[in-house]
Amino acid sequence: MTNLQSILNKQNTLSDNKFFKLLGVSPFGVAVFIILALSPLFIDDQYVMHLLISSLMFGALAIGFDFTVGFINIVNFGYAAFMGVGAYTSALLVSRLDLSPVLAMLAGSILAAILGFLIGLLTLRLRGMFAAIMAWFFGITLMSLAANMVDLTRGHLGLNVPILFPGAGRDAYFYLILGITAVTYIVLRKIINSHIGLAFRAIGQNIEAARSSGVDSTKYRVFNFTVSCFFAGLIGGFYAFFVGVLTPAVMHTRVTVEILVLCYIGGRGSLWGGLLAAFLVIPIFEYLRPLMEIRLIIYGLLMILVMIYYPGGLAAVYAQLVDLIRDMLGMKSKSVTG
Amino acid sequence: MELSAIGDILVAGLLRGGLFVLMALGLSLIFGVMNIPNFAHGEFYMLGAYFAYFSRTLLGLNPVLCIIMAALGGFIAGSIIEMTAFKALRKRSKGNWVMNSFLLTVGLSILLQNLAQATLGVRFMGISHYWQGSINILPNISVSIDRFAGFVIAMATVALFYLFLHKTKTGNSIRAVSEDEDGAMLVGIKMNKVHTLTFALGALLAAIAGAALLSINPAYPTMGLAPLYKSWFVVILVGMGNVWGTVIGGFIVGIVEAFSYYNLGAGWQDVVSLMVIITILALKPSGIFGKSVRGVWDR
Amino acid sequence: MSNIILETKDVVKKFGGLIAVKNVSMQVKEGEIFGIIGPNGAGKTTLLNSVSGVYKPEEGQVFFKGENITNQGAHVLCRKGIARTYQIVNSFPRMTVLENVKIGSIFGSAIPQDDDAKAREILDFVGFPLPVDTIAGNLNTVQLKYLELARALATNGELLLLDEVAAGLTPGELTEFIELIKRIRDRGITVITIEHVMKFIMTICERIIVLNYGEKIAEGTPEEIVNDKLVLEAYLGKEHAVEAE
Amino acid sequence: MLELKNVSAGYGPLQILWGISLKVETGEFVSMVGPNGAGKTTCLKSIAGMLDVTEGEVIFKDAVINKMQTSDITSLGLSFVTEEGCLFTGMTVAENLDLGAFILSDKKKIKELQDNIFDLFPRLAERKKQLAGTLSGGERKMLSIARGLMSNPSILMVDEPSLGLAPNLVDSVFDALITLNKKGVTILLVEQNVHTTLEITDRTYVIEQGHICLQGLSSEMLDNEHVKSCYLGIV
Repeated sequence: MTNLQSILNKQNTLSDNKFFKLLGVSPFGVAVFIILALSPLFIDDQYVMHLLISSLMFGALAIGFDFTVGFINIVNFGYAAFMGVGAYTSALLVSRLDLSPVLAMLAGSILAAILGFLIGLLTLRLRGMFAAIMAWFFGITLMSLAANMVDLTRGHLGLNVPILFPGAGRDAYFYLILGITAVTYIVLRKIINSHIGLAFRAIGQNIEAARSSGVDSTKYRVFNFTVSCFFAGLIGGFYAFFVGVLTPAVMHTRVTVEILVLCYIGGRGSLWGGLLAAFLVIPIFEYLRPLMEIRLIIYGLLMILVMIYYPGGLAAVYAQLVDLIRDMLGMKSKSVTG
Repeated sequence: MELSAIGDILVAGLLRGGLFVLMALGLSLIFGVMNIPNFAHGEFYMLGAYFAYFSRTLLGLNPVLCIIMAALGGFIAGSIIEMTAFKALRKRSKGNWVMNSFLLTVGLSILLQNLAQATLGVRFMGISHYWQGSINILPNISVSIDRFAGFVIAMATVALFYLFLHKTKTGNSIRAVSEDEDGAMLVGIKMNKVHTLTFALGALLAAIAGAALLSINPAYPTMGLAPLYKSWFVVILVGMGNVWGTVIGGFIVGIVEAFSYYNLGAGWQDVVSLMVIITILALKPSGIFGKSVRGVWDR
Repeated sequence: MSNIILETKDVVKKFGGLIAVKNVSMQVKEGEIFGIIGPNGAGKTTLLNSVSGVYKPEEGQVFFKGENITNQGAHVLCRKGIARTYQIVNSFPRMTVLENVKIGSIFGSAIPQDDDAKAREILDFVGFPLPVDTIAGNLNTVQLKYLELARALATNGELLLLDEVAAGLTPGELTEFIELIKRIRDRGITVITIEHVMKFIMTICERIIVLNYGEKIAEGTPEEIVNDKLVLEAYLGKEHAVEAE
Repeated sequence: MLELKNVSAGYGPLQILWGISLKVETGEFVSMVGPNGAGKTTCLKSIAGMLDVTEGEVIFKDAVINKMQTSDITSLGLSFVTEEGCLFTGMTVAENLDLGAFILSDKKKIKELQDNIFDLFPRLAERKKQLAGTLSGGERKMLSIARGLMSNPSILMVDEPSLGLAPNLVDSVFDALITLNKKGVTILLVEQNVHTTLEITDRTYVIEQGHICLQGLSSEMLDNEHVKSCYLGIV
């Protein structure tokens, strides 16, 4: 018991350390990152590497999704389409204009961010639910464009994307997505921990009170969409090079829904919840791949059960566990997730 | 554009629109009475199509009976789902009901779609026709009887639905709940019953839409998404809880779609539709029939 | 005469066909506690909302420190110095008490103040009884009222609008609130308060206006108001007013 | 007929009622007065099952009803006319009345009730086909009372019927309540318009900050100083 207490205390003092504060990641998070970074040294199985990459990719997408739904409380139902915009843009820039992949991915994210800015403006006057529906319409439209601009995207035939690291194994992709995930998490976490994050939460929890406390809801809503879509575009760029073939299906509502489910199982408003959920859910589902429908049935059921019985998701379980342990050790409760 | 082409577009648009009207009515009923933005509405459309398909191919029923079977199936599926999932959510949900129930319907949509896929597979299950042949509805425009019958069935359902809502005690109690929940409870209306009935009726309307068009759109697991999208479109366009508004809105969407299909080719309708809705919302943020949209838009 | 901090000129606010506020003009002096009373549905909250930028009045103007602020948004007015609380207490339920107050001091103040110290000082000033890291969603309504007041004060406003802070308070709590509002005034903040609880408004306000059916029917000191025939009529009914004469 | 024993209630964490006890006998016309925010409406709402009673019991016709749902309480014969009216504004006057009789199935009885109501409020008969939302304030009040009567209740609870009405309309609404009471309907009335209320009712409870601070015959309360101080803070 006392052992546990000292660990918890240590974690607390460590968390207050300048370095971790600056990084915006807890010591535990850094430890996980280091373990992940070292894992290719021990894992030979390419299939396992593939699973890790998929988990990181969907986890990163879920982080970006949660940045909107978990804080300003609007479901960006067209999220996958913004990811697709990033994917198509970077793929096309590399294959048509021979741009360097790094620049191309950056360009893709910027275009996604611009579109995110637009959808932010477009949904400004709408309440949560209707903003979600509008974002959905927007996403469907983007997908239709991708499917119909056949000259550019080859539509449903699929666009072949040049290989990013010719000759290299999966490890290279792994480190790239690990980097992207880390950057996504740290940047979004830094924003959330700043005043801007406070404003987001204020808007998400009580828009009227936020306005009358001086929060410019317009500005922050649009900013949130822009940033979230930027990262969706960035991860989309990675997706393009990783998968190698792009079809409009990547922008489908189904993909948004998958990310949404991860995010909710993980617990909205935690950022890391979706990432954790991805690591738990994606490998199981990959394993069940031959039983495609069954895994999605589980997905649907999980979503229904989480919504009814555990709307806080894994993050709430974690918070309760921490509280429980602290209670057992007679420490003062520190959790703020409620 | 030639005059006959315009006629073609209008007819095609009206016929398509009939389907959107049915779907949108169910959606708007469920939202208006229960405050659930139903994302699984398309799955009831899908269920309806399957029910009709099996009634036709396995039981060999006549077309009208097939559609009635589909309606019954949708109704029963809807009531079971309401009594299990939504009742449980209603008991436990604290605040933010609209968003939580919406996400529940997202889960429901995934579940139903993949249950269908797991049990029935991904192949199209369609019939060549309910009724053979075609008829001339205008001197030089002919349509297949099935398409026309689908339209007639849709309109008859709308009319019956309207009469039910306005002329029966139960229908009145549903309208009462959507008008004022407290008032409804105070006159002795049992909310649980109305909620179950409402959800079941919404599902029934969607199922009829799916069944009526079986010969044109064969049944397959993911067929519900497009009609769902269109019915949301209608609802955003005209606002909630307005039967005649929904009818007009459904036709408008049908015609806009037929028009863009004719002029721009398949696939571009979505782009045109989005442009239309952005323009309308920019000009009149509460939808074309304005004021009846209560509590939907931010100040 | 001291300076006028807030002035409304013939403000009209309609909802559909209903005229909620009818040509109301008032002048609030710097440093006073000003009351708005009237029966249910008299348009008090609507008037407050029209002043604080929640609603845009159809007609008339609102001046704050001589500047025409009609039609400006709530968040802009907040930064200019108009803070307010709501009848149905508003909070950010999934934030801590401290964060709730910081929202006010960071976003609502003309010069953002980002330190915990400021927020703590305000919570101390209002006498908030619980630890500052309590989650707002777990507070009871009285605590929420203190919290909302603290958040409003954190914006460094010069004018504080209170909407029925006294509703639902026990007599003891009421006395504490009266003391607090006097202390707020002593900080140099002008207070406008809407109230139902007569004891509250009569002990605390220097001047009062009375609204009935959206119209101003009386204005004056508490003593003048209590003896006003129209006011008695609005509250007690016609016959009683006649008797009182 | 109706009895409250030590009832406490409120909205979520906010407790409004602190141990209210009161009684209404069959045939009585009882009123509850008190300043705004004292808890009168809260009291009626907790009787009608629209709020959770946290402590105490509500007894109606020998049954404990404070755990029952509003619709079931209505079926027992308690009718509550709220301050807002809770009318179905998008439906016609006739439809509103029909729904008022939702718990009844005897067509003849419904017709009879409706005829009585049209006798009482002839204006409603003229406006049968009109949407409730297009009625004037006074007509709405009448309609909400009328709708409350359509369920043939043993007791009618009316919340602030005079609110927002022009004086002449207030009189006609009160006249209607007097007539009803004379016809044998038990009434529990909540009012701000103290003077008139005290004149027309049998007994009165004065409620202040969630407590009953005074009760007795209405006639004796007319000149009570406390009643006056409750309202305007003249001590």
